[in-house]
Amino acid sequence: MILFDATLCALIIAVALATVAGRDSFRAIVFFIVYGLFVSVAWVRLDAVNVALAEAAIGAGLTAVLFLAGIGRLRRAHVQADQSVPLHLPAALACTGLTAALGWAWFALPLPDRPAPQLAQAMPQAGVENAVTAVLLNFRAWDTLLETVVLLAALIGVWMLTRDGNWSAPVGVPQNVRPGGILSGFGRVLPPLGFLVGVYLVYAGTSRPGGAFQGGTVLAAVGLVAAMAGTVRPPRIMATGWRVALIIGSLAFLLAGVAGELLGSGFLTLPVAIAGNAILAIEIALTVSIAVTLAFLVLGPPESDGSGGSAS
Amino acid sequence: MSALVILLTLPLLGAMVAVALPPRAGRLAALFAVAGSTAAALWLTVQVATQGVIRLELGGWAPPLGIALEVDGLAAMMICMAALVVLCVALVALPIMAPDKAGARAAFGFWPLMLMLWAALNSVFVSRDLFNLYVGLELLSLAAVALVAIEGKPAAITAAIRYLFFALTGSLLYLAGVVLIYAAHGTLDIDLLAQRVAAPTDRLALALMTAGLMAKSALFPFHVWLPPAHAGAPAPASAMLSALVPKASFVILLRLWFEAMPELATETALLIIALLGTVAVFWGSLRALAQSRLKLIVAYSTVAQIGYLFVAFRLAGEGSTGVPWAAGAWNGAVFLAISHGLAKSAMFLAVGQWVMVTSSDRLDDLRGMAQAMPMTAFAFALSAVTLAGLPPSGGFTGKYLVMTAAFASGQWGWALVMAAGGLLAVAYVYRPLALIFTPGDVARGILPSRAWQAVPLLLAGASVLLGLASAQPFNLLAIGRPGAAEDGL
Amino acid sequence: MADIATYVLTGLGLMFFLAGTVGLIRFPDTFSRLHALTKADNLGLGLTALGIAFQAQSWREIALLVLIWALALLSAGTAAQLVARTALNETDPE
Amino acid sequence: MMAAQLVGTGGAGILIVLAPLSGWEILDVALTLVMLAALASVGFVKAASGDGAGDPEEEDSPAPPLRQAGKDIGTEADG
Amino acid sequence: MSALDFFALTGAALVGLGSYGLIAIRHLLRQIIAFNLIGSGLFLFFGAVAARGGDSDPVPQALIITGIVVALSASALAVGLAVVQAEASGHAELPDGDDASDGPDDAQDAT
Repeated sequence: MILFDATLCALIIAVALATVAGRDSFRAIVFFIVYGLFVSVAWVRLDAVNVALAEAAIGAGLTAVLFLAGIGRLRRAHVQADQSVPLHLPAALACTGLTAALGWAWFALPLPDRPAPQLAQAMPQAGVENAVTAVLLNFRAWDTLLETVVLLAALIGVWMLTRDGNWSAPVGVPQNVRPGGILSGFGRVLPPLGFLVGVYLVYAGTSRPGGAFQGGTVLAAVGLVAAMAGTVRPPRIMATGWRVALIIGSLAFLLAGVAGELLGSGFLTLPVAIAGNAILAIEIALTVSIAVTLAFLVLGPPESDGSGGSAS
Repeated sequence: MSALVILLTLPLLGAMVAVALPPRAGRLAALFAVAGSTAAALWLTVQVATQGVIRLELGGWAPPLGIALEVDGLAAMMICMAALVVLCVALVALPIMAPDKAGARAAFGFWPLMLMLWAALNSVFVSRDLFNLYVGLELLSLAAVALVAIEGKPAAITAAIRYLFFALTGSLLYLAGVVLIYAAHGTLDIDLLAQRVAAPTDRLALALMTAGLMAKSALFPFHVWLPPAHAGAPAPASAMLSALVPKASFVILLRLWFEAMPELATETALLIIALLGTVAVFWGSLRALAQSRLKLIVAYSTVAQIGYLFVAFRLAGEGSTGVPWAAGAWNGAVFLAISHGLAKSAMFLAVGQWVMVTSSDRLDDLRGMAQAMPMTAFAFALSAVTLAGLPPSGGFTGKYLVMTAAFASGQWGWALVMAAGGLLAVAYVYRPLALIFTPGDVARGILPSRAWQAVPLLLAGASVLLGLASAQPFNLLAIGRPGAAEDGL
Repeated sequence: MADIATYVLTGLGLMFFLAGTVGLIRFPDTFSRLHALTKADNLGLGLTALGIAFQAQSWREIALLVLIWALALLSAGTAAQLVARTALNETDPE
Repeated sequence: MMAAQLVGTGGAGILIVLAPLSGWEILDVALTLVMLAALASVGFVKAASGDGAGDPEEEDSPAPPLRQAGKDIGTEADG
Repeated sequence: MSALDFFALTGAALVGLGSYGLIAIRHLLRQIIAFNLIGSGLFLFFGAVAARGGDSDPVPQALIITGIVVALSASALAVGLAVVQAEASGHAELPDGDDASDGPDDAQDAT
């Protein structure tokens, strides 16, 4: 297996090099997708399937689509193509130094006591069998709660980039799809299948790898395919129902935490008896919010037909 | 409900509700959240002053597994200052960020972003967990960048990108340090780290984290993003960005250097930080002198004022030995940070009120503002006194503390830097003040109400009060002060 | 018996993968590449999945394998059509 | 675009082969990869279309305005 | 060299590569991709750290998942800003010259 790992690492570095040094941004994104694939295989090899799922869904998948959508919008605005990357010697030296420093650190690091005993002690009270889910939603719930707000902040930030005339237009670039064509057919067949996959990942997250972030990302992908293939029309920002869906997860999470405080067990404390069900409920609400937020993030701010579009 | 939990959750709750509800109701909910959280912040400060450090282990999980929060004197002072600033910003923003004035988009986005920024600040001030601090910093940065971009003009967008890139670089550097810390010690808790067995990688980790946090607090030479970003945002947003956001990374730096790893605070390391601070004081002040737009003058002054905070680093800690002047310098740095926060927000809010009337912040267009809006002009003048470090302001107290430490340690050079910075500050605030107080005809728009004009005065007054009644804040700061800065002059 | 089936089918599947990838790199134009990639790779994936299915311990795993292959086929078929159309739009403008 | 395809099937293939060795739960990863590769291929088609949001099957699909980026389509996998 | 060494050193190399891209490339979208490379390199290094000593430590895994989501949020905002910048200027690059000073067209630039 060590040969496999060595090859994998070599491929990761090669693809990353191609991403950085490639001729233009379109090519860079292609290599970035391949890179994401290899990295998620690396996570499997590092015995971190939860992270592999997150990398496959978010790192390789959604981030790449985000960049592709960015390229599409640049093209829509007739932005000049980019040139190839010149060699920058001082930067190369500095960055080699950075890599060398980290590499030195790896070999100089002592092997510390980990929180393993505390973790083993706490796991029976966590309410879930998947240790990573337990850390995310119970032991370090405050991190995760703040993180869902980070997503929301990014989305509000993206919406703030709307041009003033477009504020009441549907979110994202208007999509053209030939009615009855292959793309629109795909947009009808894939979503039901993908929906099942997303729900399965959330449910699986309590006992084995998976969870709200991975499942929510797959659901966001489903929504994006449906929107890009014209199956559904993206909503307007001022559609209240969708805005409620954006916050329902963080709200449920926050209220569950405050309930613990009001009932006397303490902020973000889940009593052992109900921890399992509470986490599942929070995860379901989070999945909804994460899916909607991620899909909106990739779609981008509202743009109406008139602005910046090519004459077609 | 404890005050701390209310303070942590109510701004978040307000932000979520402000996103979900229709704009009018959302704004109302945001205002309720501001009022409630401000009350909680004051209550929390009183609790800390009377009962000492408040500690909360979230979810009942103790570190290293869980995340601990702690409100010490430093956190309480910062929380109190932030609450006061946010309250005043919200009051001033009400008419400025109204839908008919700022447009539906900005009127919708401003309130949730403001509350998220505040929630992130409070979380950073009290958190004892290095990764939790990272998440808090990211929330802070994204909300801050979005507030810069809210203006929508091309210059503001460029400024926002530059800001975001610096912030992301800073985050990644900080995160690299966090990874090395966990790898070497298996914990991220500041108190557990203080008792750790030293590892050879600690220096690298601290250097990476410090560089990242310097980029985020805009210390020279990482300051280039700050002036365009702070000058480009709407004035109420600028007030928060200038007064509060750099303080978050400053507080983390204080915690890292004086609480988590005081033995790494060697003379050379602190000297480098202080020298960067010195350059920042001069560079920021000189650039401020050269500007002709008031918002840019105020923004460059922030670069200079942040420099002071780091000059005090050299005096505030010298190894874990603890020298007699350390506590004085540490106190001085915090005093400077607090009074800068109050004065700078007052200035930006005052400028915002003038811009609302004249729709320009060019110095020439502000001639005679003192006649038209005397209270706002008075607020600006009082803030200028604090920034220049003249008595009896909080800025003076801070500088006095640092300069005393400098003389006590025999390093009078730093005192010279503080004094020179004060002179330069007098120079760059003199020009706008002189113009504002020259007679001229302004009153082009409808003048806003007196009560509204009094809001910046509240902040400016607080910055002066900090110097007049410095005993209580002084005692508050001593609560939970790190050992490295104990037993001072 | 099951092990032998796994080895044979997986080996065959990997060969198809290899062939498809070589085709993607070596074939001259978009259309022949599409042929190589879409057909060979999906056949390869199917054979591999079938081979591994002999090792599965429960129906859940087999169901997952089938679902993976079905999704891959579906998206490959669609993407091939759309890529071909994009390439056509480019090679003969108007 | 075809690279995205290769990532989907190839990645799923590698993970399927690894499954009996590293644990069956990595089939979930394979499933996720295939799912997201499907989205990525739609994203590619859209990004390559004339206005960044079109359908290559449209009758009046506008020609890509950028020669540089247009030239790449179909050749991106040779690197 | 063990397999973990490979992964850790790969992570370190990715951090360097990404940083190089960030400095050398002017195109905004590609700079954002470079940010993602740095982040993912750090995570890979962290993953190798977590896998030391036999069984895998779940705490870093949870932190990495949080980090991946945060990175996506930041990337989304950055891409949005980059596109607006490019629409306004015609270039997906930041203009030269760092310090802000008041240009002639900034006269009415304040709210």
